[in-house]
Amino acid sequence: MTAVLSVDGLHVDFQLPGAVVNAVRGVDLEVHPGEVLALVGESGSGKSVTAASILGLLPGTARVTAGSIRFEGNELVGLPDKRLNVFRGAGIGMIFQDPVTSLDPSFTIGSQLGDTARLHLKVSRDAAREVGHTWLDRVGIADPERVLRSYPHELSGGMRQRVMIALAGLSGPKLLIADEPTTALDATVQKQILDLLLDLTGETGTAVLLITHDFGVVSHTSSRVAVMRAGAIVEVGETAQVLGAPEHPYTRILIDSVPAIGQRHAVAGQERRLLSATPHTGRVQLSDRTAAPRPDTGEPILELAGVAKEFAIGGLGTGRHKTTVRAVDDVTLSVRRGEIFGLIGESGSGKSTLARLAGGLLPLTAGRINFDGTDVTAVDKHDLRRRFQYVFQDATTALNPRIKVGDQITRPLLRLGKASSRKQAAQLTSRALDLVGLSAGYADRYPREFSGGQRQRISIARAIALEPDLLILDEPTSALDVSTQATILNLLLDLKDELDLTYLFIGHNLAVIEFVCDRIGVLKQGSLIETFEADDLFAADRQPATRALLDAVLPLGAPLTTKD
Amino acid sequence: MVRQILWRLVNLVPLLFVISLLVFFISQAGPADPIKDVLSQKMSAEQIEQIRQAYGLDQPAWSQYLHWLRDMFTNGGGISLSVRSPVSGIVYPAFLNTLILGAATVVVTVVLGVLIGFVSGIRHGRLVDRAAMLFVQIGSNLPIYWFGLIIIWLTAVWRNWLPAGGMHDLRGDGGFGDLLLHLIAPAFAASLVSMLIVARFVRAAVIESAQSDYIRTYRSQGFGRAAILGKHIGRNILPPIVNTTGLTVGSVITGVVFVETIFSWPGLGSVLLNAIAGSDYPVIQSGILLVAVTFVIVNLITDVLLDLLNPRLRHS
Amino acid sequence: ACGGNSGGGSAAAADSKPRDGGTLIVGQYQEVTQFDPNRQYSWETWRIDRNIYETLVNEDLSSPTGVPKIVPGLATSWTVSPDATTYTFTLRQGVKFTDGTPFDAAAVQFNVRRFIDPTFEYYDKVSAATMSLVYGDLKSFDVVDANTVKYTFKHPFLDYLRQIPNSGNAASGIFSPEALKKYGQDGLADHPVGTGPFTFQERVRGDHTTLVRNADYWGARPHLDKVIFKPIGDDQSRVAALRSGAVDLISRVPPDSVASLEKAGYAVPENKGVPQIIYYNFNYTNKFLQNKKVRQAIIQAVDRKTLAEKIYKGYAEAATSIINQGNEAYDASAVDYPYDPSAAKKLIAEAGYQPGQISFNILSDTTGQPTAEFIQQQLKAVGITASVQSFEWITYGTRSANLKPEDGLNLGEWGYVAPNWVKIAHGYSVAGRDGDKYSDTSADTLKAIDTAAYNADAGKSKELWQAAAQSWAKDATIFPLLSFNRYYAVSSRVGGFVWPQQDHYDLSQVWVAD
Amino acid sequence: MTVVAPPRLRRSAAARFVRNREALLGLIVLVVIVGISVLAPWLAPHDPNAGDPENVLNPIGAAGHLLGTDDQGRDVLSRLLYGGRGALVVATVAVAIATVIGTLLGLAGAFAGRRTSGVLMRVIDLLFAFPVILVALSLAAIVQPGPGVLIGTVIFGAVPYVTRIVFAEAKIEREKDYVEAARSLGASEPAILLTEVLPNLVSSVVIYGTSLVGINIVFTASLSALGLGIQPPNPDWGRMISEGAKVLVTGSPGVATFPAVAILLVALAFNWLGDGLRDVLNP
Ligand SMILES: Nc1ncnc2c1ncn2[C@@H]1O[C@H](COP(=O)(O)OP(=O)(O)OP(=O)(O)O)[C@@H](O)[C@H]1O
Ligand SMILES: Nc1ncnc2c1ncn2[C@@H]1O[C@H](COP(=O)(O)OP(=O)(O)OP(=O)(O)O)[C@@H](O)[C@H]1O
Ligand SMILES: [Mg+2]
Ligand SMILES: [Mg+2]
Repeated sequence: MTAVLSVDGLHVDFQLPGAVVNAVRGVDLEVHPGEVLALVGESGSGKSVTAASILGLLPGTARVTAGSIRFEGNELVGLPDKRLNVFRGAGIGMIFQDPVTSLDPSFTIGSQLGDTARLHLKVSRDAAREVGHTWLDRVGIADPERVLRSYPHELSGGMRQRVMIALAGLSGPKLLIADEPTTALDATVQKQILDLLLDLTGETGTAVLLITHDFGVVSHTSSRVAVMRAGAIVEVGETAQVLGAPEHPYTRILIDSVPAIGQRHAVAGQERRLLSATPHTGRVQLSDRTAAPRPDTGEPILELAGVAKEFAIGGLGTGRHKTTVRAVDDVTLSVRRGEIFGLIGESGSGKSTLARLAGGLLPLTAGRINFDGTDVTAVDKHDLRRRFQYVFQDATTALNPRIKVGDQITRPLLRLGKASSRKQAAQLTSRALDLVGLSAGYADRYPREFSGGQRQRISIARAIALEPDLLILDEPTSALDVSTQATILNLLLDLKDELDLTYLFIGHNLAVIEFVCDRIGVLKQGSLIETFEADDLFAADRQPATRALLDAVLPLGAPLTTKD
Repeated sequence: MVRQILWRLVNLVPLLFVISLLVFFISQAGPADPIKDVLSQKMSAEQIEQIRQAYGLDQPAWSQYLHWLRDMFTNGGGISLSVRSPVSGIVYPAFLNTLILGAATVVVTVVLGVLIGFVSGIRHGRLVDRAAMLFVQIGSNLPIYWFGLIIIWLTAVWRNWLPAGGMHDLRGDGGFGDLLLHLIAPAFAASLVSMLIVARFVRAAVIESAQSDYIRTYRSQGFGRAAILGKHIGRNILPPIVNTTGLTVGSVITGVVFVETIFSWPGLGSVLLNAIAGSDYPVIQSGILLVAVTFVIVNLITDVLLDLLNPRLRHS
Repeated sequence: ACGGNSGGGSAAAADSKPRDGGTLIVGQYQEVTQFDPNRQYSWETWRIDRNIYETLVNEDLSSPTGVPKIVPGLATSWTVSPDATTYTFTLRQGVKFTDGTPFDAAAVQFNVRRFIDPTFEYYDKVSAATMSLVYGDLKSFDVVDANTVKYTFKHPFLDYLRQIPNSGNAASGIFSPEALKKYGQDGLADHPVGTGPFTFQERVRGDHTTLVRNADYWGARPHLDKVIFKPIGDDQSRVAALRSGAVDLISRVPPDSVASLEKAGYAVPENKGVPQIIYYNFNYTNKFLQNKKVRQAIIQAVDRKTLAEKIYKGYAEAATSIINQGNEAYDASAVDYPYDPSAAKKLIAEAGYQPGQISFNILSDTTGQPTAEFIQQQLKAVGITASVQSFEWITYGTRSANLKPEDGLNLGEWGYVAPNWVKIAHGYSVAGRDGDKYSDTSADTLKAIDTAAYNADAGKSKELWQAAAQSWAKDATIFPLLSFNRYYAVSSRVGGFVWPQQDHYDLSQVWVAD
Repeated sequence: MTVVAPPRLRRSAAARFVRNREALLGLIVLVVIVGISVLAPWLAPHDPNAGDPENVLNPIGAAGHLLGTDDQGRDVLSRLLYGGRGALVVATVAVAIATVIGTLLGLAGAFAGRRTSGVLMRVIDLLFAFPVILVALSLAAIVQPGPGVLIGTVIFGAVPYVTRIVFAEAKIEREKDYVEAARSLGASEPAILLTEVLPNLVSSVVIYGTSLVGINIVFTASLSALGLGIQPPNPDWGRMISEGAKVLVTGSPGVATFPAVAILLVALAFNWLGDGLRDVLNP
């Protein structure tokens, strides 16, 4: 069988002022008709860049310096835009990593689908609309008519992701490149979308290049896997083969790092760690903070009582009727000192909002919040900020695009008195970056010069550098490959033990939640429907909503290799 | 939407009231004296006093202000102090002329500014870009006194292509075509300043749009350059265009004074200048109120248009 | 056509024959004020108004040289009492206002009562104030019979006849009483009705005023069917309008454009008898200028001849007396103080000032700016520091009406054919500014001016006024500078245009080529 | 996990600035013009105010007068060298002040409560609607016509624009997560405005500010021509243009054209400099 796509010795460089970044250094890939090839690998290893270069859509600063990309025998490297357009869409379809910004905000979904349909299928306006309708149906959208009339901002993240798939699938491409198409989705929606991709390959023989870091997704969907690291492919093979018997050491590390439900007790001893990752213990201490006499563990550090939050939309002067959205509804909850409290719930259930409320970042509509015994609305904010930190959900927007990442870490250190001098702050910054697996040399880059996962780690570094007593982590590892994720999780655990920290951990990867957390709370439409010990996740008396989340977890097809 | 418009219109009332107060008392604060200015050159003190009484200028300022306010509502601004003619007859026609020139200027600004900005933006960094930006930069920084004269001498005296000034050919019948012909040079000259701003904004918006993720999506689907540029970038840069256009309208209306002088355009600029010089309060105040109302209305239209253009803000 | 023909006649269309019909477009340098003769001011306004309204007597404006002769206007004849206090006019019969109402003694009475009789229903304070410039000494007005009216003044007023048709402000043009009744005190300004050769058609403010030929005019038929006056404030734009053919005639030609206009075939007539003078007023609230020696030093420090000949390239004459070159009493040999910088330095020292100690502002409009800068340079040479502030003419009006103590000189531009100009000028520039307090011989000057003003002997008039002017000049209370001798530029389409020795012109005998 | 050491970036602002040829050109032009203005007393061949009635309107290249003389017989070259002093100082100082004020107002407006920002923006609308000419005339009546009037007028005219631009952009920035992040990292509100949001607006502000400098040099020139600014006979480009306009088409075009070109050059230089600064501030 001849490959639809073959990539040979691809090299891609970024020209930065005063430096060259070799993002891709010799990638070789083949994708065959009808197969799903999963591309996994370290965050920042060049997956997205490889994908973009196939379609000739690299950013202006990037250049293919060597190698060839052949699609159905046609060389794509060096082709002018006009010639590439022949292959784009009809030949190769692409689903980008970030669905939120990838749809045109000024046109309705119907118009965007219709344009694509008319371009590739050469049909009339009405027929194009029909095609759009059918495709929305196919990607599992319940009311296609409404969605056709909607603008992107009026849809939820999952819906937008599905629209992207419809857009890419509609022209019937021979090859579909999907860059982390399910990262932002909760487990239920994720499963739907993957099944849809599988349908496509089955029906039309479309080949899929699926970039992901979720091994559940890999084993559920792909027939072959390619593993990428530091700009090059290190291993390719049948999925079962690679997952079952990885050859390359890095692949092995990756597989070992995959969190699986029930892993919590895989290791004996009271210190729970993911063994695949290099242990940090012994060197996690950032500053010379001596472990103060440990206050009694078990005391509540954060207490929420009857907390509610309503958002007002519209009202006087905006020309819209005033409506309110009740994002958090009468939540009562307490987080104990030294524990890791997990918060789960479907997308939009109010997890992030609750987290913001806890630190006094949003005014309360009702209820009361105590931090370490004092009301957060009354407490000295300066003191609160030193002891209470966040890792925000969206690392891209939580970083200031115009400030070098080093400064973004240094400034709060100085401001909150963690460092007494510039020099000390800089040292702490390098330590923190180092701990999250980024070298200090990254400090003078701007956020947009990082990959998605790298940005997320910077956010984490920024928060842990402050060594807060309570750290809220809002889906902190969603964009990380499993090995990096393991490293980060271990780091967090180390830090917690060392410094006696408390975490509020928000996530949708139940394996991770189960592994990391001590107790778990489930949110549904703003209400906390239950809380339980992590060990009781699978208890029979779980609420239906919790159960639904559990059911959608993709199992790893291959048995886990455990280290002996 | 309707409520928003109504709300803004309600807001207008205190705004205009403050403007009127401000204008009135600022013009009174100066040392100028309407009667002295206009007539004093050739008149004695008693004569001046006599006229002052006749015009009611011996009354305290607040009472004059109230008078004028009443006039504003009853007869469109009262009587001009310097020429004893109804203010409405002086200000409104001139304002209409300024509006005509202003509208033409805005049209030229937008058409040329958008065109240049667009071409520059899509040819970002190339020669065309540099040349186009240089062109608008030069244009907007040419002293109008100098450039206006050069235009007149080139187009009217050296070559008889365009009229030398004014709004109508006094020998002709003054049709619409004639008006357009007279508009070309002053509208072009007046548009140069704002053209730079519009062009720069459009250019920046095009560059930004072109690098945006959704344009990348279109490209990945194999849309041709022209289709992407024309339809999608075009639509997405409309809001900044509308916004900057709204912003320039104010400057155009108050800023055409110099252009009006050089091109003998019978607009509000010279009326205001004369009135200011003669401390002709009723004329000054009515004129500025008109400008203010126009500006606020343009702002309102801009905001409404922006809402209509931006689906994220639109009421669904 | 070649320019520079002395005497002020337009040779431009000399070869074309007079032709009836056609439109003349005049480019004026200012927006006109209002077409109410008793309230109007500014020369440009009168240049329009005098075509609409006529006066009892008129001036013969058909000759480019010599003081215009007084000729019959709405009055066919008149007598002046020997003591020059009583003027009796026999009115022209059969004349109608353009609204159809008759012109008669009652109409004249209505006009006069409007500005002298506070008991009159149509009395108007504004008109009264404006008209007092000429009629301030009017004792009574009488209607003798339907065609005869009589004006009686308190004092001999030899110049009255000359004042009647001669006006920038306080115009004696006769309007239709019916029009005033119909349109009201303020309405006449926009609905002017007179008896003149042209009838008002429309005024579009800021843009143009159109007059059309009065078909029922009692006098000779005007050649033109239509005259349009268009204000073009900017000097260069006005010249451009002329050169592009948009207008046929412009006033106030910038001196720098004279040569190029002539070269391009436009007539820029020269007139050395313009009844106008550019002068500087002294500000008597300025402490330096209260000293006569300083004022005299200023006059002696400035070389007016060089200013006229070099800076203005000979398009101006130096003026050394307040009596302007077009005045009936003009005396070319009268000199207040001659150019003598060393004498000026000495005077300053005598006044007790070191070089550089005296400083003040010179206020000027932009047209006069070169003059101001020239003066400034010359004053610098004798140790006086002057700073120039120059404004557009409208802003200048405000500024110069509100002088501050640090202001020294401010520009003036005025003048008359009638010799009582001396009195008017003295009243405005000196007496009205408390200048008499700071002059050594003010008593003599006032006496001399009164003697001349109340003199009833026409033969002695010129001599008396000259004496008054000389007496005044000794005090150095005003600083005469120069008079321009180019003012109008005329397209070659235009025939019959004459620039007489007056501040306006007669359009009734002008024609345009096809 | 092994950390691949990233390449170190050479990010010196100066280096980036120098790479931008236009910006460098702009800077050089400005330095030269400022230098000339400062050194005018030593460079000028003649007293710029000394008229010479015998040598009025000499043509370009006349003996002793490289660029000819004006209608008072003053040396055009000398006046040109001196003439930039007022314009440069006035325009840069005024625009700088206006930019600072406008930026602060816009930022404050965007981050203030709805009511405060509503009132602020209505006041800005009001300033917009107020003819600048009237402001200039009133100012001239209160203080002496001169640089003060020009600076005041330019500030008055420019503040509303800068405020509106900054307000609009800051409102967008306000909604971004990094602001909230900064808040959670202990930044005070003023610190958020000045150290977090401002860097994101700086490129717009710089572009706008530098455009304004050029435009206002031209504008103040027109005001000077109305008699509200720099007073004669002191040489000033704006005045030179309006005075030179008298002879622009009558055989001495240089008198007005040289200063017009000078103004144009300065304005362009500022524009280029702005583009360069934008690149430096916005890598
Ligand atoms: N615009 C850019 N400028 C400079 N370097 C960049 C740029 N974009 C990406 N890089 C670098 O290129 C490398 C590969 O990035 P890429 O986005 O392909 O990673 P990835 O494999 O998709 O990672 P992730 O799983 O985190 O999305 C990274 O080291 C990143 O820092
Ligand atoms: N500023 C806001 N204004 C209006 N509504 C908001 C605002 N922020 C959040 N919401 C609404 O509140 C609800 C909860 O949002 P939240 O971000 O807390 O969800 P989440 O549980 O974190 O979801 P996800 O897993 O997708 O991150 C959603 O319906 C959202 O639309
Ligand atoms: Mg990626
Ligand atoms: Mg969330």
